[in-house]
Parts: sequence; C-alpha cells; structure tokens
Amino acid sequence: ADYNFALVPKAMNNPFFDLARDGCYKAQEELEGVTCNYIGPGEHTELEQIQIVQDLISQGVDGIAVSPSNAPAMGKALKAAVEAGIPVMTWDADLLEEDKGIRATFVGTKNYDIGVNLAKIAMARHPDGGKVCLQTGGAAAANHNERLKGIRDTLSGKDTGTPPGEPLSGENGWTEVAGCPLITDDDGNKAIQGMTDILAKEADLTAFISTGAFTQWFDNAYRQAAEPYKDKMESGELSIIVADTLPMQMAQLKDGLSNGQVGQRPFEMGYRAMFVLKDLAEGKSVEDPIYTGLDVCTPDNADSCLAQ
Amino acid sequence: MSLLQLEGVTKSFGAIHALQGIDLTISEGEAVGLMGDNGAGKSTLMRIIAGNFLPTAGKIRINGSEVHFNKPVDARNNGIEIVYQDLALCNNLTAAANVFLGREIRKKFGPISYLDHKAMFEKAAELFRELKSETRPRDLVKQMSGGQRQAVAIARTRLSDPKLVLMDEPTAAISVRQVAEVLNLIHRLKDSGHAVILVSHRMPDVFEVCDRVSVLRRGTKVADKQISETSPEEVTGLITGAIENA
Amino acid sequence: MSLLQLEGVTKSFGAIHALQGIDLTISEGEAVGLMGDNGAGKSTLMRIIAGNFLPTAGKIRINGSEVHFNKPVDARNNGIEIVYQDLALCNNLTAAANVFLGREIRKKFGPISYLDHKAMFEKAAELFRELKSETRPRDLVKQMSGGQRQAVAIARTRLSDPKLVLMDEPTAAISVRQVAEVLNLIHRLKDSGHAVILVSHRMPDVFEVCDRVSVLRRGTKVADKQISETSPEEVTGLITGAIENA
Amino acid sequence: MTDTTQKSHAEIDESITSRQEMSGLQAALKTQPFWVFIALIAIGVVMSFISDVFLTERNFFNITRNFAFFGIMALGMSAVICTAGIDLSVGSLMGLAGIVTGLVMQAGYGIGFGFIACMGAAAIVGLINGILIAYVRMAPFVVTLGMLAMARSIAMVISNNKMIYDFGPDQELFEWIGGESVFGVPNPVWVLMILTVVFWWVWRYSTWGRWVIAIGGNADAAKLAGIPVERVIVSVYVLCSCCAGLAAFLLVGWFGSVTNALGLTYELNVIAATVIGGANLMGGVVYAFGAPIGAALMELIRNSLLLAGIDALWQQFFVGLFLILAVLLEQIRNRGRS
Amino acid sequence: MTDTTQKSHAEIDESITSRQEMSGLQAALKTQPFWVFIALIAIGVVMSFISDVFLTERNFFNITRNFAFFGIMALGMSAVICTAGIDLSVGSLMGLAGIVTGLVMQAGYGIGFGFIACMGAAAIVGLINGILIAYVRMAPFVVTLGMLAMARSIAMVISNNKMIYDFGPDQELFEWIGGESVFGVPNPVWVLMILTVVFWWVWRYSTWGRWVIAIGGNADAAKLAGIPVERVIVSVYVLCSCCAGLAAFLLVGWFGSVTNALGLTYELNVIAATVIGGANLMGGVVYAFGAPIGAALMELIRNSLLLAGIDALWQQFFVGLFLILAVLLEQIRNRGRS
Ligand SMILES: Nc1ncnc2c1ncn2[C@@H]1O[C@H](COP(=O)(O)OP(=O)(O)OP(=O)(O)O)[C@@H](O)[C@H]1O
Ligand SMILES: Nc1ncnc2c1ncn2[C@@H]1O[C@H](COP(=O)(O)OP(=O)(O)OP(=O)(O)O)[C@@H](O)[C@H]1O
Ligand SMILES: [Mg+2]
Ligand SMILES: [Mg+2]
Repeated sequence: ADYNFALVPKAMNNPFFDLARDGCYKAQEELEGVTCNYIGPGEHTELEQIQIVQDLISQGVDGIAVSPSNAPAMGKALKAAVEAGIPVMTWDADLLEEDKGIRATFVGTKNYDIGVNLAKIAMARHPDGGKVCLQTGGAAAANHNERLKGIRDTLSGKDTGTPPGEPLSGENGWTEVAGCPLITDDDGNKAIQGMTDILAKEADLTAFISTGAFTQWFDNAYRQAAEPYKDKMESGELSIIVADTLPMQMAQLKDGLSNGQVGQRPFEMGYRAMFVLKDLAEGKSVEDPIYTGLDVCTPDNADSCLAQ
Repeated sequence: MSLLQLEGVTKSFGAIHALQGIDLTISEGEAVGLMGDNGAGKSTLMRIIAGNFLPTAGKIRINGSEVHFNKPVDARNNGIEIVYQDLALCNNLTAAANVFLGREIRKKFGPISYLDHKAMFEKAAELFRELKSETRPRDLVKQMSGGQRQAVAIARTRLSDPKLVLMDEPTAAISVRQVAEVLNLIHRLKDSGHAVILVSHRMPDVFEVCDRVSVLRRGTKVADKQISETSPEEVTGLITGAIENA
Repeated sequence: MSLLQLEGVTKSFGAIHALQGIDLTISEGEAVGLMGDNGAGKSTLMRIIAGNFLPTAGKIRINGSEVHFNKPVDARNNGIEIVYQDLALCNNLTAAANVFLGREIRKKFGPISYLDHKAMFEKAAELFRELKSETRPRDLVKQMSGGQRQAVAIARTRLSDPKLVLMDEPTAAISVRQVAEVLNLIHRLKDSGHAVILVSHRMPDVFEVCDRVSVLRRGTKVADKQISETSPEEVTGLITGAIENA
Repeated sequence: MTDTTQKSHAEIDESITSRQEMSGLQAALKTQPFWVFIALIAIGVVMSFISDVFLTERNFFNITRNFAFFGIMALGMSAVICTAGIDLSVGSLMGLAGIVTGLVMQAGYGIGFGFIACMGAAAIVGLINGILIAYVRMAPFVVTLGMLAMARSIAMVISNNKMIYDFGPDQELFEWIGGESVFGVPNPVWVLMILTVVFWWVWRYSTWGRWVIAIGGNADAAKLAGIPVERVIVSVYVLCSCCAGLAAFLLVGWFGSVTNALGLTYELNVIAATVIGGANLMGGVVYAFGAPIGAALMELIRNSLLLAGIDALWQQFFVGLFLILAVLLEQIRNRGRS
Repeated sequence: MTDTTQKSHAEIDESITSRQEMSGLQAALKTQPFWVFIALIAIGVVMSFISDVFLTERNFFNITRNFAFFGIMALGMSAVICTAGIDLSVGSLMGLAGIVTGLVMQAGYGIGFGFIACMGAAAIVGLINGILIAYVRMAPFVVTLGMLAMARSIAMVISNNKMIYDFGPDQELFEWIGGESVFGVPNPVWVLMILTVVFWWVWRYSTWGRWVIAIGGNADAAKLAGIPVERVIVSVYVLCSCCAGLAAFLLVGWFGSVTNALGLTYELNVIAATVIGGANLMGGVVYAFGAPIGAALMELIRNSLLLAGIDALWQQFFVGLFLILAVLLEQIRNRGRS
C-alpha cells in the first residue's frame, strides 16, 4: 500500500524544522511506498497549525506526526483524527499529560533536558556561580519555558516551580540580572540586539545562556557581537552557551565565540517519525516515548560531539 | 433688545488676524447683508456665530444674555441655523441623508427605533421642490452638480424653526430660478419674524432682500448702514477701500 | 473654420444622461456664455472639452481636425485651459505651488535642475495682483477663504498662452472688485484673439462680456443666440423652461 | 402661460423626486462583497472537481468555524475602518482578553464572570484607544500600534508567560460554546451569522450607523451637523474591541487552552478580510456582509490550496495571488461601468 | 482719489505678497519630527543618568546601526504614505531581496551582481505593486498584503527554505559594507545620512517630490493639473521597494547570513517609524528627517528599557506607552496653538 504521511512542524520558516524535513525525505527514499508530506504554518501561529491538521484529516492522510504549538487545542483537533482512524503521533513537542492517550507515541527530546545540559556547561565553567542572563523564544512558548526551568532548576539545585520557573536570586550563587530573561520572539535580529545590549550593560556578567539558535543565526553579526568578549570567554570570566548545533553554530564554537552548544537531533526526529507512522499504519505497536538524544558540545569535543 | 449682539469679536489664526473687534446686532425679522472682499473675514464671523470657532476675544449675546458656543450643536440649540460656504456635506451619503444628518427621522417598533428612510426621502424631496431645485433625494452627493449641493445645504436649515439663519454665499453656485427662490425664502423668513444674515458678493441680491448692510474690510467693520441710506456704488467703494469708512 | 467644434456630444453616467447630442462651435476672439439650470450639464460639458471625461458619443474638433483627449494634459497641449467649478486644488500646498502645479519653474545647477521657489512666489504674486486678489502666495490653500481659492484657480490659466479658456463659474465666490477684474480679463483675452467659454449663473456678467449665449436644459442645448439678439428675460425663460426653445 | 409652466414643473419635480438610479439588486451588483462572493463560489466549484473531500460535511464544518472568528472580528473592524480609522490592537487584545478569561475561570468564578471579565477587558482597551483617537486626536495607527504592544505585554505579565488550560467548574460549558455545534452548525458560526444580521440592521436602520458612515465621509461636516463625533468614534473602537474579545472568548473555548500568544499577527488578517469585503481605508464605506465574505475568502483559499496538494512553500504565494485576484475581479467589473 | 486708492492697493498688495506666516524655524517648531526629536533628547538625558553604559561609544554604535536599517526603509515608506498609500510588503521583500543576494553571491557572481540582483528583485516587486495600484486602481493595502504573502513564498521557494551563509568570493567586502564602520560611524548609518539629505532635497527642490506631495493632497487635482499621476505612483512604490532592498543588502552583510524569515513583521515597525516621524496616513505630508527620527525613537526606547533593566515581560508595555507619549507631545503642543 502507498502511504501518505504528514509531518507538521510549528513553523516552516525555522531552519531547525528544515532538518526534520530532510530526515523525513530521507526516510521517504528508504521506505517503500511512503510519501513524506511536510506541511505547516508559514509562521509560528497556533490557529493555522490546527487548521492545517484539520485539513489533513479531511484529506484523509494515512498518518500525522505533529509538533504542537498549542498542546491542549491540538489534543482536541487530533481526537478527530483518531476517530477517523488516522494514526497520530507527536514529535519535537508533546501533548498535555492527560491527552497523551490520543497520540501513539512521542519522538523527540525532553526540552527540560536541554536546559539541564546548558546549565551543566555553565556550572562546570563557573562552579561558584555568578550573574546570569537567559534568553528565550516567543511568548509562552512551552518548549522554551521548559528549557528555562531546566536551566533554573539545575543552577539552583532545586525545583523552581512550573515552567519557566522562578528567576534566580542568589540560589547556589546564581543571580539573574535585571531585564532578563530576554524575549526574542524567535527573531534573530532581536536576539542579537538583546545580547549586545546586555553584554554592554553588565560588565561582570558570568554567563549568557540562550535556549534557542536564534542568537547565533546571523553568523557575522553574532561574531561581531561576541568578538569583544572573546578574551573574557577564553579566560573563563564569561560564558556564552546556546542551544542547538546548526553548522554555523558549530563553527562559532570552534572559533572560541561560544563556550557550549546543546543540540537536538531534528533530522533524526523527522526520519524516525516516518518509520513510526509506517509501523502504526501497519498495525504494529511502537515504543512510547522515543527519545532521539542530545548532542552536548564544548570547545573540547567540538569535532566529535555530533551524532552522525 | 436685539436677537443677536456681537461685542468686540476678534479672531486670530496664528499671525493672521481674521477679525478685529467686530460689533454687530440683529433683531427679529431683520435681514442683514454682510459684504466684504475675499478674505475679509465674513465666513470666519459666520463660523463664530455658528459655534464652529471660538472667538479669540469678544462676546456673543442672544436675547441679551451671553452665550458660549463650544460646538455647533450649542448654536443650533440656541436657534441658529447656518449654510456653510463650503457646504459641509458628506459626499458618501445621499442628498436626503445629508439634509437630515444629525436630526434623522425615526420610527418606533416596540422599544426599537429605526430610521424612517421613506419619510426622509419624501420630506427632502418636498424641501427641494420648495427651492425649485432639480435635486434627487436618493442621489449621492458625490455625483451631484455644484448647485444641487448648495440646494442640499440650504434645505438643511429648513428642518427646524430657527431664530436666526446664517447664509454664507448661499446663491454662489445656483441658477437663476433657484436664486429667486432663495431670495423668496429670505423674504418669507423675515416676514415670519426670523432674522437672517446673508453673506454675498451679489450686490443686487443684497439690496433686494436686506434691510441693512454691514461691510467688513480686512477683519474690521467699516460700515453698517440701512439699505435705504446707501447705494450699490457706496458699498462697492467700501468693500474695495476706495471709500475709507462710513 | 471655427476653433472648437462639438458634434453630438453625449455623456451618460449609468442611468443619468447628463448630455445629449450637444453641438457647439466657437471661433477665435469669441466669448460664449453657457447657461443653464443646476444639473443641466454645463460642468460635464466643460470637463469633456478639458479632457477630464471621455464623451459617451460625439466628436470634438479643434481647428477642423478631430481630437481625442484621454487625459487633461492632452487638452492643455491643444491650448485649452480650464477653471474647474470645484477648483481642483491641493489643500496641502501653497497658493503658488498650486498655480504652478505640473508646470513648475526650474533652475539649472550644472546637470541638476531644481524648483525655483522664489520665481514661483513672485510670479504667483504678480498674477494675484493682476486679479486684484488678496491672496498670499505662501499661504496653504487649506487656510484660504473661498474667494482666495478661486483666485488661485483662475491664476493657473494665466501661465500659458492658450487658444481657448474654459471658465466654470469663475466668479461664484469672488468679490465685486475681483469680479470686475475677471470680466476685464475675459475682455483682454478676446481682444488678443483667444476664445472663452464662460459658465455662469450671473446674467449681467454674461451679457457684459459674451458675444453669444448657449443655454442647456437637462442635457440638451435649447438655444444658441447672439447676445445682441436676445435679452436676460428670454434667457431666463429658456433656462427655467418657461420658453421651450429658441 | 405661467400657469402651464408651473404645472409642468410640478410634474417634472415629481418625477425627479421618485427617480432612483437603480434597483437594490442593481446596486448590489456594483458592490465589492458581491463580486468577492462570486469569486468564493467560483473557487468552491473548481475545488469540488479537484478534491472530493472539499464538499464533505466535515470540511465545511471546519472551514466555516475557522473563518467565523475572523468574521466576527472583521465586523467590528469594518466599523473602525468606516470612520477612516484602523485598529491594529485586535490581535493583542485577543491575547489579553483570552488570558483574562482564563485566569478568572481558573480561579473558579464560573463562565458568567469569565465572559464579563473578557468583554470588560476588551471594552477598556477599546475605550482607551477611542479616547486617545477621538479626544486627544492622535493618529489611530499610532495609538493602536502602541496598544498592540501594551496589551500583549500585559497579557504576558498577568499570565506570567504561562499557558492556562484549566477553566474551573464551567470548563465543559465553556468548551461547548466555543467548540461544539447546534443543528450541525458550529456555535461560532451561529454567532457570526447573528452578528452579521445585527450589523446589517445597524448600518441600514440605526442612527448610530448612519452617523458612523457620515463621519467616515466627512468628519468635519458630521461635526458641524451636530453629531457627537468624539463619542461615536469612541463607541466604534469599543465595539471593535468587544468583537475581538468575543472572538477570543469563543476561540479559547474551542482551543481549550490559552497562551498570551493568542491572536499574534491576526490584525493584518482581520484588516485584510475587511478590506477584501469592500471596506475602504479612506473611510465612508461599509458593508455588513463584507466582513464574513472577506474572512471566508481568505479561509477558503488556504483550505483549497492544502486540499489541492499545492507544495507548502508555494502556498503563501497562491494565498497572496488569489487575494489580489479576488479584489481585481470587482475592480475590472467596475471599470466597465464608468 | 482713484489714483491714491490704486497706490495704496499696490502697497497693500506688495505687503501681502511678501507676507509669510512664520519663519523657517517657527515652521519647524510646528512639525511632528521636531517634537519627536525633543522626546528623543529627553529620553537620552534621562538615560544618561540611569545607566552609565548608555553614553558609551559602543552603545551609540549599536543604537545607530540598529535603527539605520529601519530608517532607510522608513524613508521610502514615507514617500508611499505621502501618496496616501501603504506598503505592507517591505518586510517580505527584505526576505526575498536578501535571499536573492545570497543566492547570487553564493554562486560566485561577486558583490556587484549581488547588489544588482538585490535591487532588481526589489524594483520588480515595487513595479508590480505600483502598476496594480496606479493603473488597475486596486487598494494599496490589498495589493501589498498579497505581495507580502507572495514575496515571502518566493523567498522560501528559491532558498528551498535553507539558510545561506556563504557569500562567495566577495564575502569579506560584503560583510564589511554591512557590518563595519568608517570614521567610527557604522556604514549603514552613513547610508542613512546620505539618503536623508537626498530625500530632504528631493522633497524640497525636485519636481517629482512636489508632485508626490500634490498627489497625496488631492490626486484628482494633481491629475487635472497634468501630473502623470500613475507614473509617479509607480515610481513611489519602486522607490520604497528599493529602499527596502538596500536595507536588506546592508542587513544581510551585517548578519553574515540570511534566511527567508529576514524582515518578518518589520512592515509594522517601518510604518510606525514613518508615522512617528510625522507622516499622515491620509497622505500629503512628508518630512525627510521624520523617517530617521521615528526609527531612532523606536530603537532608543528598546535600548533604554533594556539598559534600565525593565522586566522583559513589561518591556513591550513601555515600548507601546512611549510610542504613544512621543506622538502625544506634539499633539498637545499643537493643541495650545489653535
Ligand atoms: N483655518 C484658518 N487658518 C488660518 N487662516 C485662516 C483660516 N481660515 C481663514 N483664514 C484666513 O482668515 C482670513 C479670512 O477668511 P474668511 O474665510 O473669513 O474670508 P471671507 O471673508 O469669507 O472671504 P470669501 O469671500 O473669499 O469667502 C483669510 O485671510 C484667510 O486666509
Ligand atoms: N460623476 C458623476 N456620476 C453620476 N452623475 C453625475 C456625475 N457628475 C455629474 N452627474 C450628474 O450629471 C448632471 C449634470 O451635472 P453638471 O455638474 O454638469 O451640472 P451643471 O450644469 O454644471 O450644474 P451646476 O450649475 O449646479 O454646476 C447632474 O444631474 C449630476 O447629478
Ligand atoms: Mg467666505
Ligand atoms: Mg457645474
């Protein structure tokens, strides 16, 4: 039988999801009779994503893998898919705990763990703590909020409450500076401007941690912004640690303009999702959840940290 | 006691002094012609009386008691109706809608009141007929000729029973037939005890219907004479400045 | 051979027939008065001659050869200037800028040409002075009185040396002093061989300056007579329809 | 002779009075909503051949519900645009109103209070917009752009940037209102239909509606005619905000959750729907049926492209293209007339 | 007696001719850009007390560069808005122009071709916008909204949704132009300064500028005066697009990489900067200095809030608030005058 599987990202204008698409296409080549239908909202809008999923259900695709922007609403939308007998799974981001019965499985990473690993790099470099500024994505973006909580929990060594957690004020030696966390709305320009301003303002900042790749998207601009602090970063006075491991981010890490990267494996997610959907369509049972793992990179292991 | 009394009305727009210390009185049943060169300040004075501008200085009295018109409705509530020189119409509405703007005829259906389009069209048609104007109540003002628009503006003043009607060049764009009607209208208004101020550049019209003529020159009043005591030539001289004042 | 010749010019706006088969000729040095009730179609006819509307049917000939004006400049390039009834001014520009709109005076500085504001202000001032109008060239049109605006519109036609000048109620808003000047101007234009079409509701003006008078009624021409052969009374009758046609 | 003339005048006058340029249907033919509606039908017919899913009940259900929210907002927006204004804050306001509703209901106050709080928040925002625009005479664009930023920020602050998906005791009722249907028609669509009829009545038969149109045509003239221009303008912005608040209430009910990102960038979509529906940004033009028709067109295009299997990267292209084409249709049509 | 009268008339006429309501400085005092500039200075003074980082060279460098891109776009936008139009496609166009530049340079064609391709793409988009608006008479809002979707989609298609960060042989020069400085002033700021002066000259001394302003005041009258209204409107949209293209070129050079998301949602910021700088969406008003001043205000607010350590959730609130306050200042000022 020919299968038409949909892979729905949060937004199509985000390089992160492109990698998932590439993985999805690779699976399409490898799997007999499977078509990867990569479709999502052009920009990050909750309603449009739900509308797309509804349309996919109407269209009668053979399986849907979705990275929900708005988990509760997506849960409701996906119920219709289950009723229509379409296998459903989530990837990258998951449904609410109570809705987990709806989807067959989840392929991805725990966002919380990304935060934990970012924080661990910072703690290894600055055991005594210090001043920290966090940078995050869009407003109320659940994945970024979980990463923030991961960072805060780890730095403070205690539970800081529901995501994004409470700001740190001296716990375990770590203090968040005023004006942070910086909100970027996933805009690289805003991210750079925010980082530049904060680094200029807080001369004695210890760590700048970003939960998304937007900080480093714009290679030249980021390099210019980080360059003046290169010595400080080398001497261990300051750390800049960013999530994700896109190619230019790795180059920046190797050039000493970053002190650590923690990456997910979106390619793997897209790739695995097709296999899972095929199994589901054929009535097989699948593991739940499926973690694709994280790549934790520091200047020391920059050449070897990425999973192939 | 006069119906309207202006005392030292002055109006400046920044550096431009449009009016300087204008005194003017008008009684019931009287028609005053207000003449003057372009830019003399006639329209500005009309607008002040109609509550459209606040005077920079000076007083306005109606029936002897001072009034302050902060907005046009205040003047209307004091029985003053005006035909603006630039007509002040809404291009996107029909002639009838413009006539009744702000004073729409409504019908009641239980607790709900709604616009009575039919009544408004009919009444507007009646008013236009009275003015002998070829204006179709259902036409959009946008599509109407200059004179048709003026007819709409004049018709508006006929809705209520005002004490004082200000007409700022009401006959500028209308044709002979309707000019006669407007002059007729002014006569009728006078006869029924209304007061009229007519701004016009048409000497014969002013001399036909007005009892008195006031002349403005560069924002000051240079003459205020009974029609019977003056002549078109004198008034022309006063307007152009050939005669200093009278 | 006449300067301008209209043959069966017809114009409809949807269901409204504004003009029906108008024939009209005018020769050099002639002034024709165009009269008619409000909405008779006078302005529509002017706009067609000025290239603002395309006629629904009919022909326009200039010096005997047929022309098609697709846009206003076409008419201007054929030596036709017009004063629009609604003046067609840009409120946000100064009086001088409006006079020279589309025909700005420029100075050259090497390869760069730029607006010569000074020259334009001076020339505009001269034109206003010629019209005896109290209009300040540097004022924004927005802030000007009705008559001052009209002076600006009239001044525009003085920039070039046109063959035919169309004036759509040029004296509606202006004062006695300037009316005389405009009539003077028409006389001067005639004397220097220009043709003029004057739309006006002011009978005396038309009889003073025009050689011929045409009357429109509801879109059709009902009369075309030499001034010497008619009288104000007859024309009035023709306008109102009391006299069928002549 | 004078007598006969007088009589013929009277006759002519009579004929002028009752003359009407065209019948109601003819007038409708000249309006933009009508031609957009034709475009809507055309797309529908084409789609019914291309995709056998298109005409299914479920697809119709989805399409109508999806555009209902935008249609409701567009109704309010068309009033604002009719006064030559603009309201860029509706998207942010949805976020704020949604969060307020969520917080109130989460605290256990029930749906009644939730609704009142939602509409109250919306009304306050509209009131501030309106006062700044009408009384302080600020440009609507600046005021509502500032409000766009402020309302979103307040939504962030009061929600503490968290998602709300627990709506207290009335959760089920709330989700029913937003998400379920009556007689097979989704509830938001019922709301849209009722509101459209109400607006139609308002524009045609109410004094307020007449005044709004007059203000859009010539605010100075309206003022001179004694219309309380400032008050009317304030009311228009409050109305627009309330429509956005209502849409937020329904949308949150359907979603079953709310974040402060609700309604992000919707302002342009709403304005687009309004303009496609025939509103003129220069003011003075309004059609009650324009708003739902405009919103429907935008949703139909999106839905059709997906069902037709257009490559995702190209989809936005066709959305833009059809948007232009739909309005072009009416333009060409009117061309032929003048 | 006639003689003396004539003489006095001549005198009076003379005085009228040369009468000017106010001097140039007085006129400047009445404009919005001036008062926004005062607001700018005020914020600067306050900030220099609050934050010792504010007055540093590096901060100034950053601020000026950040607003330069918006300033350049706002200059073009102010021309469009002066004709009572609007261009919503500038943000998407940046994405398209940036991607085109990136692809051309990545293919090794060098910076000359890259620049030509960038501006060419921009000009084509502007041309399409302009033709649809001027000749087909479509609403600018609809056309440019459609273009917003289409340009972004094409950027996605031709980039295949991938990031470009390899700009071929001229990469260094390219990054120098966008990212470096001359005499301590960032290059984009130089571009903005030069363009501002050029625009100032254009609005004051060129026929084209005069015509654009006339069209904004009364397009019908302009048409009747023989101005080639359609052609001028097309040129205005091309100009606006070219400004956006230029900004994209510089921005990509600074970023050192480009995705098709470049410029997402910038349209509202650019329009806001233009409006804050005194442009009136009803058309007919334009100030060359308004665009950079408006852009500077927006950036200064953003920077100041961060340096002042305002909570991130509240920041947008203050952005909106100051935006309104800045324009309010001028409003109150003009109130007192009339
Ligand atoms: N809003 C305004 N701002 C500045 N100046 C104004 C304003 N309104 C009128 N003026 C000026 O005030 C003076 C008087 O104008 P006004 O309109 O009263 O003249 P008028 O006597 O009615 O002239 P006309 O016969 O031409 O209608 C003119 O010089 C005019 O330019
Ligand atoms: N653009 C238009 N659309 C529809 N009807 C129009 C349009 N322009 C004019 N008309 C109609 O055509 C007729 C002739 O109008 P026109 O302006 O030519 O009259 P006019 O003779 O100049 O009158 P007036 O003396 O009042 O200026 C009128 O009935 C008018 O309503
Ligand atoms: Mg006047
Ligand atoms: Mg006319």
